[in-house]
Amino acid sequence: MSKLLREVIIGVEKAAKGIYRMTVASAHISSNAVPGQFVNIKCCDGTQALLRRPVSICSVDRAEGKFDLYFQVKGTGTEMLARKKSGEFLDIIGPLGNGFDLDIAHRRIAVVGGGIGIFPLLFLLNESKAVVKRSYLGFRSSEQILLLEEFRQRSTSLETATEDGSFGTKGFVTDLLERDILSEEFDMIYACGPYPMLRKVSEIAEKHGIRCQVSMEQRMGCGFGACLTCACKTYADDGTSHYVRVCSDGPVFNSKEVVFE
Amino acid sequence: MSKLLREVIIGVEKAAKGIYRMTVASAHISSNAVPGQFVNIKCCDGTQALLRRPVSICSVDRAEGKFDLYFQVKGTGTEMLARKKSGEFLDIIGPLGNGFDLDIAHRRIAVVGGGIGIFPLLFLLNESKAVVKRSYLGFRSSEQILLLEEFRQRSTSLETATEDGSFGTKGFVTDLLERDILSEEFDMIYACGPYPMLRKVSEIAEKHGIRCQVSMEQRMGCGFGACLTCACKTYADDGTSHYVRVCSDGPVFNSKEVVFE
Amino acid sequence: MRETDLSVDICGVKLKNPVIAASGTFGFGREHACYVDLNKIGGISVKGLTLRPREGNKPPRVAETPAGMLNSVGLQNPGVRHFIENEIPFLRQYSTAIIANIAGNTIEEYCEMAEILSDADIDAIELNVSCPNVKAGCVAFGNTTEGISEITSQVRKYCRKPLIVKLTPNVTSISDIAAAAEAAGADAISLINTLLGMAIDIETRRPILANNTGGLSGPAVKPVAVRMVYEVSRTVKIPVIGMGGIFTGSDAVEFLIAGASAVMVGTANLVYPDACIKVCEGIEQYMKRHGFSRVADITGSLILNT
Amino acid sequence: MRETDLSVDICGVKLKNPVIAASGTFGFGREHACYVDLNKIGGISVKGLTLRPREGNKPPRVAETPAGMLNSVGLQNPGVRHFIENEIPFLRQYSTAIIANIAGNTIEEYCEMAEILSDADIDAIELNVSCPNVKAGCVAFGNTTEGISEITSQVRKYCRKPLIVKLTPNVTSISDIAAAAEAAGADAISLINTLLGMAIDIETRRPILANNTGGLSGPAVKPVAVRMVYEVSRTVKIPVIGMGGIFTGSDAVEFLIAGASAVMVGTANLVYPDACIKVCEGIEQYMKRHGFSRVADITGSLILNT
Ligand SMILES: Cc1cc2nc3c(=O)[nH]c(=O)nc-3n(C[C@H](O)[C@H](O)[C@H](O)COP(=O)(O)OP(=O)(O)OC[C@H]3O[C@@H](n4cnc5c(N)ncnc54)[C@H](O)[C@@H]3O)c2cc1C
Ligand SMILES: Cc1cc2nc3c(=O)[nH]c(=O)nc-3n(C[C@H](O)[C@H](O)[C@H](O)COP(=O)(O)OP(=O)(O)OC[C@H]3O[C@@H](n4cnc5c(N)ncnc54)[C@H](O)[C@@H]3O)c2cc1C
Ligand SMILES: Cc1cc2nc3c(=O)[nH]c(=O)nc-3n(C[C@H](O)[C@H](O)[C@H](O)COP(=O)(O)O)c2cc1C
Ligand SMILES: Cc1cc2nc3c(=O)[nH]c(=O)nc-3n(C[C@H](O)[C@H](O)[C@H](O)COP(=O)(O)O)c2cc1C
Ligand code: FES
Ligand code: FES
Repeated sequence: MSKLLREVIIGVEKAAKGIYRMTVASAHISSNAVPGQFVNIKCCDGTQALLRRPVSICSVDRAEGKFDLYFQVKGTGTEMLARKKSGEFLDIIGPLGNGFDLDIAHRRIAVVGGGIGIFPLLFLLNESKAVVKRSYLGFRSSEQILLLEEFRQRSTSLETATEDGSFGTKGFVTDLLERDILSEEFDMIYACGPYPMLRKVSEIAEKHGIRCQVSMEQRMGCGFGACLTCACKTYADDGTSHYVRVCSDGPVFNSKEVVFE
Repeated sequence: MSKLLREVIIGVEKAAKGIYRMTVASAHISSNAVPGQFVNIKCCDGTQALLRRPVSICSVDRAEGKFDLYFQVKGTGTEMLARKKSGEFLDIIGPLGNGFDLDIAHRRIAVVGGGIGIFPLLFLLNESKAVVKRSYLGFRSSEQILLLEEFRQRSTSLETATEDGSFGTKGFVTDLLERDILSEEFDMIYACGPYPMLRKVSEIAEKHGIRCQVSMEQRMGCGFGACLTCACKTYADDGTSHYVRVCSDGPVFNSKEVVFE
Repeated sequence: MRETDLSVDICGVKLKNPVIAASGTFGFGREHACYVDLNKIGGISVKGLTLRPREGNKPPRVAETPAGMLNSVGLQNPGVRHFIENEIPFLRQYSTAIIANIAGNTIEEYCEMAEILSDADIDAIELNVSCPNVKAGCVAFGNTTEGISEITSQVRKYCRKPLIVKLTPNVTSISDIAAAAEAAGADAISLINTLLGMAIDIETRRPILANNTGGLSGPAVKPVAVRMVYEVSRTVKIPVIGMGGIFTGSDAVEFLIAGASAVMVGTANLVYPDACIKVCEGIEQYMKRHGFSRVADITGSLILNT
Repeated sequence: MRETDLSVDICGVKLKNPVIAASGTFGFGREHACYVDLNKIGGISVKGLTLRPREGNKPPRVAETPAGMLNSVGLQNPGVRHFIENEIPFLRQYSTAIIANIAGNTIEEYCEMAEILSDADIDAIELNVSCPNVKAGCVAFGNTTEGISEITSQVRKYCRKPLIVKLTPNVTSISDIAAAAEAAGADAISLINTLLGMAIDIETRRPILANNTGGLSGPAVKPVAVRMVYEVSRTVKIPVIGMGGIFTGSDAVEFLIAGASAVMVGTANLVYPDACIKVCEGIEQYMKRHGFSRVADITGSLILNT
């Protein structure tokens, strides 16, 4: 169950160009969170960044009661987060949203992440009981790359693509998925990243009849289901489509449900 | 001449209940400021405290190129100031306003300060060449008292009044002035403090035909004369009255000029 | 020492305290129940209802702005009948007043909803004639004295519950609009709804909201809201419910002093799910500090400068 | 790589860059000259002028609000003749355009000022029909299409300078008002003036401003201003000068994209005396980054979401 929490920051450090890792002490989050869930952070007291900022939970340490976030500095809110110091309090709500379905029937899985979408997937790999776990990670350029070693340790294989070819394969991460899709016989594809990537992954999954879960992103007012701003169009069973909430009906959806517009 | 400055904070420390001292390195301020002038401080980047906050210069160290401010925490802006750390930058404009007239012809002076109005008077005592300097300081209660030793060192005599009688004479500082006014034959009274105190000091001075300078306070938009928000009504030579700017026509005025309403 | 009594009576609706959750920022209470005890909230104005279910606007539907936010939800809701069947029973578990916020495309729709809801177990109806996010319909009514008269008097015929008319701030003279609503039979006025605004992403050169424009709310609008509550409460005799940027007890007290009999808390609920309770506690502290025993004693206690 | 040309032509007034200091926030330029090179500013709209000197309202005249401020200066100024004799010679030392912002109590006063200023060495006249801080007179003109038509067409008869009409945002339909000004002979429109607001000191229960209400400006109002600039620029053919909360180059670019041909910077001048220059540099950087060679290419380049 999600709670309004005031937790202590254990540390903040730079992890890659413009990306920071924050470790937060929280018995509640670490013992309740599942992969795919996020926390919603008030980056400052007062009105400077008025709304909370949603950030995925990247890993939890249940024994020590702490969890990790990775965030990219984009604007006011994340800038203020990056300036926080260990020992300060963090005002968060969480864990929020529905996580990935990690049914043990999914024995061969693919994990497809793009940019800041890779973070919840690390948590997923930690928790997944699948036998074969193939990770495909895509980045704009080598400068944004991080957590490769962590992904490698938790995957059967890891491949990386950069748009500018500065590391790994040049091109899109979806090209790698497409290349392997026939031979690998995945039971489930898990994807998180930018909208065009998710659409492409869904198409690939659809085309090959493979089940796929995507974690969607949308601008949020509250993060816990009250304001209806974070709309995502999905199909109902009867074929009609309607808006549901990314924050509390998602962020993870079966890719077939999502109306990619 | 006033400048837009980005200076380094040397230190911030608590000086009394709710009152902080801040020392700032600034060759420009320390070598140019005169008693009665102030600096206008942007307490944070961004919109949280949008306007600058005016704070009087309390003392300057010309040799070391630094100056001291004392401020009371009242709201958003001063709260943020109190949280600043040494080594951080301070965004200030200054020195601003017209200082006290310290003509050497003023041989016997009275200095009357109330609450946060005492700070510019310390700077005045430092610079004044008067022969007799009597200081009268008033506070709400003993908790707000500070800088007594500094005032004592720089004055011929020092007397203190508190409204609740918790320190010094019980009552208003103006009572002390009134008691001494006949015997002391002051050439000039300098006053800074709350509006009712200034009005009273002006009345006393007027009644006894003693010249008096008052430092006025008003809410300010810019602090450097551009917006006309900091109005104070004054008499012109022809007896008519009109609004002038506290920030750049003041904050120090001859008490006879001011229309106390 | 006198007791501090937080209860208020707004046109016959008894609230245990003057803090009401504003429509659209509190869903139907379910989501917030996870963070706060709904029993402690004076009332809940539920998400704006329409006669038939509405799917709302395309996302993005929210953009942050300096000390505020724009929204363009566009009245997504499951329809008034679904509300009656599924949401009222949930809300009635709690001792908080239920206000049904309604919006229609035509006067007939408003009347039909008012009629349906008059038989439902709710405490009051709030007429949203001011939503800036739907193209046809409701906004037009709130913009003119004729529009507001017409809709208020028509709905009045069908409405057997206390009728609160909620005003849009996007008008030249808010007091004229309020006076028209009062004359046409409103039992109370609530204001302000959102100010129409736009935010542009300069990299894509597109408005951030898919709907292009949206409604501005939050602390940024507070001075406009306080001014309008002041103007309206001097004009009408019926109670005024004030809102716009209330985040703290002090904010709420500003509205009460300006003339509001109760307040609504909107945007703050999104950021701080326990905002209503914090605001209420803040009001209580203020009352104790200043020796007010009843909220009504603060209402309209503004001393004008002369 | 193409040159970046910052110059704009607003109804015949050539500005070296599109950034103008907004009336009332830059005095007559003297105070800011201490912090910035006035030669680098596109234009200066001077403190609102009246026919005879005006003493303005009682203090306090300013209150800070969330991401904004209220002011109630009330047009304190030395009068139009003093301006011509003492301020124009000072300002003309610099290569910046001079815009005379004028306000009157009666149409006759506006006309007389327009006539006097038409013989003065200034570049344009800005008609302030929208000041919320004076009781009689000017606000009334800006609130209705009739009022704005009447005053614009009358002043037009006496005005031999480019005529900019400055609009108040406190209206139901800003585009109707703008269309009326255009039809009556305005050469350009500037907007927005301040939103009417109030802030209350809950300890004294008095409005902070001695005048009780004041005009809201600063970042808080930006979304409303951008929306209005967008609406007006789609309605009229004459150039639009946008303002309201511009603090950075990015803010200014939002207004240009929305449809403004130039921008005015107000409140920011009070906080950062060099704001106009910083805004201008920001626009230039944006143009370089996006390959715009002329400011006019940004103007109205908004791509609406569909
Ligand atoms: C479910 C979810 C999980 C996320 N997980 C992560 C993560 O693990 N690491 C990470 O770096 N980022 C993550 N993001 C994106 C992150 O929320 C945004 O980058 C962040 O809100 C930007 O805030 P800002 O103040 O820096 O930027 P600004 O541009 O100043 O923000 C302005 C407003 O826009 C919103 N906004 C801007 N970009 C986004 C975006 N991409 N998604 C949602 N809202 C946005 C902000 O929340 C804010 O309300 C996630 C987003 C969602 C919805
Ligand atoms: C010339 C001058 C010199 C001053 N010198 C000192 C000093 O040396 N030490 C000190 O502690 N204080 C001094 N003050 C008062 C100080 O400026 C205010 O206490 C401070 O601005 C309050 O800001 P805040 O954000 O804490 O309060 P808030 O109440 O949050 O401020 C809100 C707004 O009101 C204005 N405001 C509130 N109180 C005052 C006030 N008393 N005077 C002017 N503006 C006010 C603020 O500047 C701000 O714009 C001086 C004021 C003036 C005009
Ligand atoms: C996300 C969101 C949705 C809203 N939906 C409605 C609505 O359905 N009906 C309504 O009358 N007002 C709606 N409003 C307006 C609020 O009820 C309130 O009038 C406004 O936000 C000002 O108050 P605030 O500044 O406290 O948020 C909505 C506001 C927000 C932020
Ligand atoms: C202190 C102050 C004084 C103002 N005086 C005038 C004026 O005399 N004439 C006028 O047309 N507008 C006046 N304005 C309005 C500004 O020119 C501008 O329209 C408004 O502040 C919005 O822009 P901003 O948010 O950038 O400040 C004044 C604004 C402020 C803050
Ligand atoms: S962000 Fe409020 S419902 Fe999802
Ligand atoms: S504060 Fe702007 S003129 Fe004094």
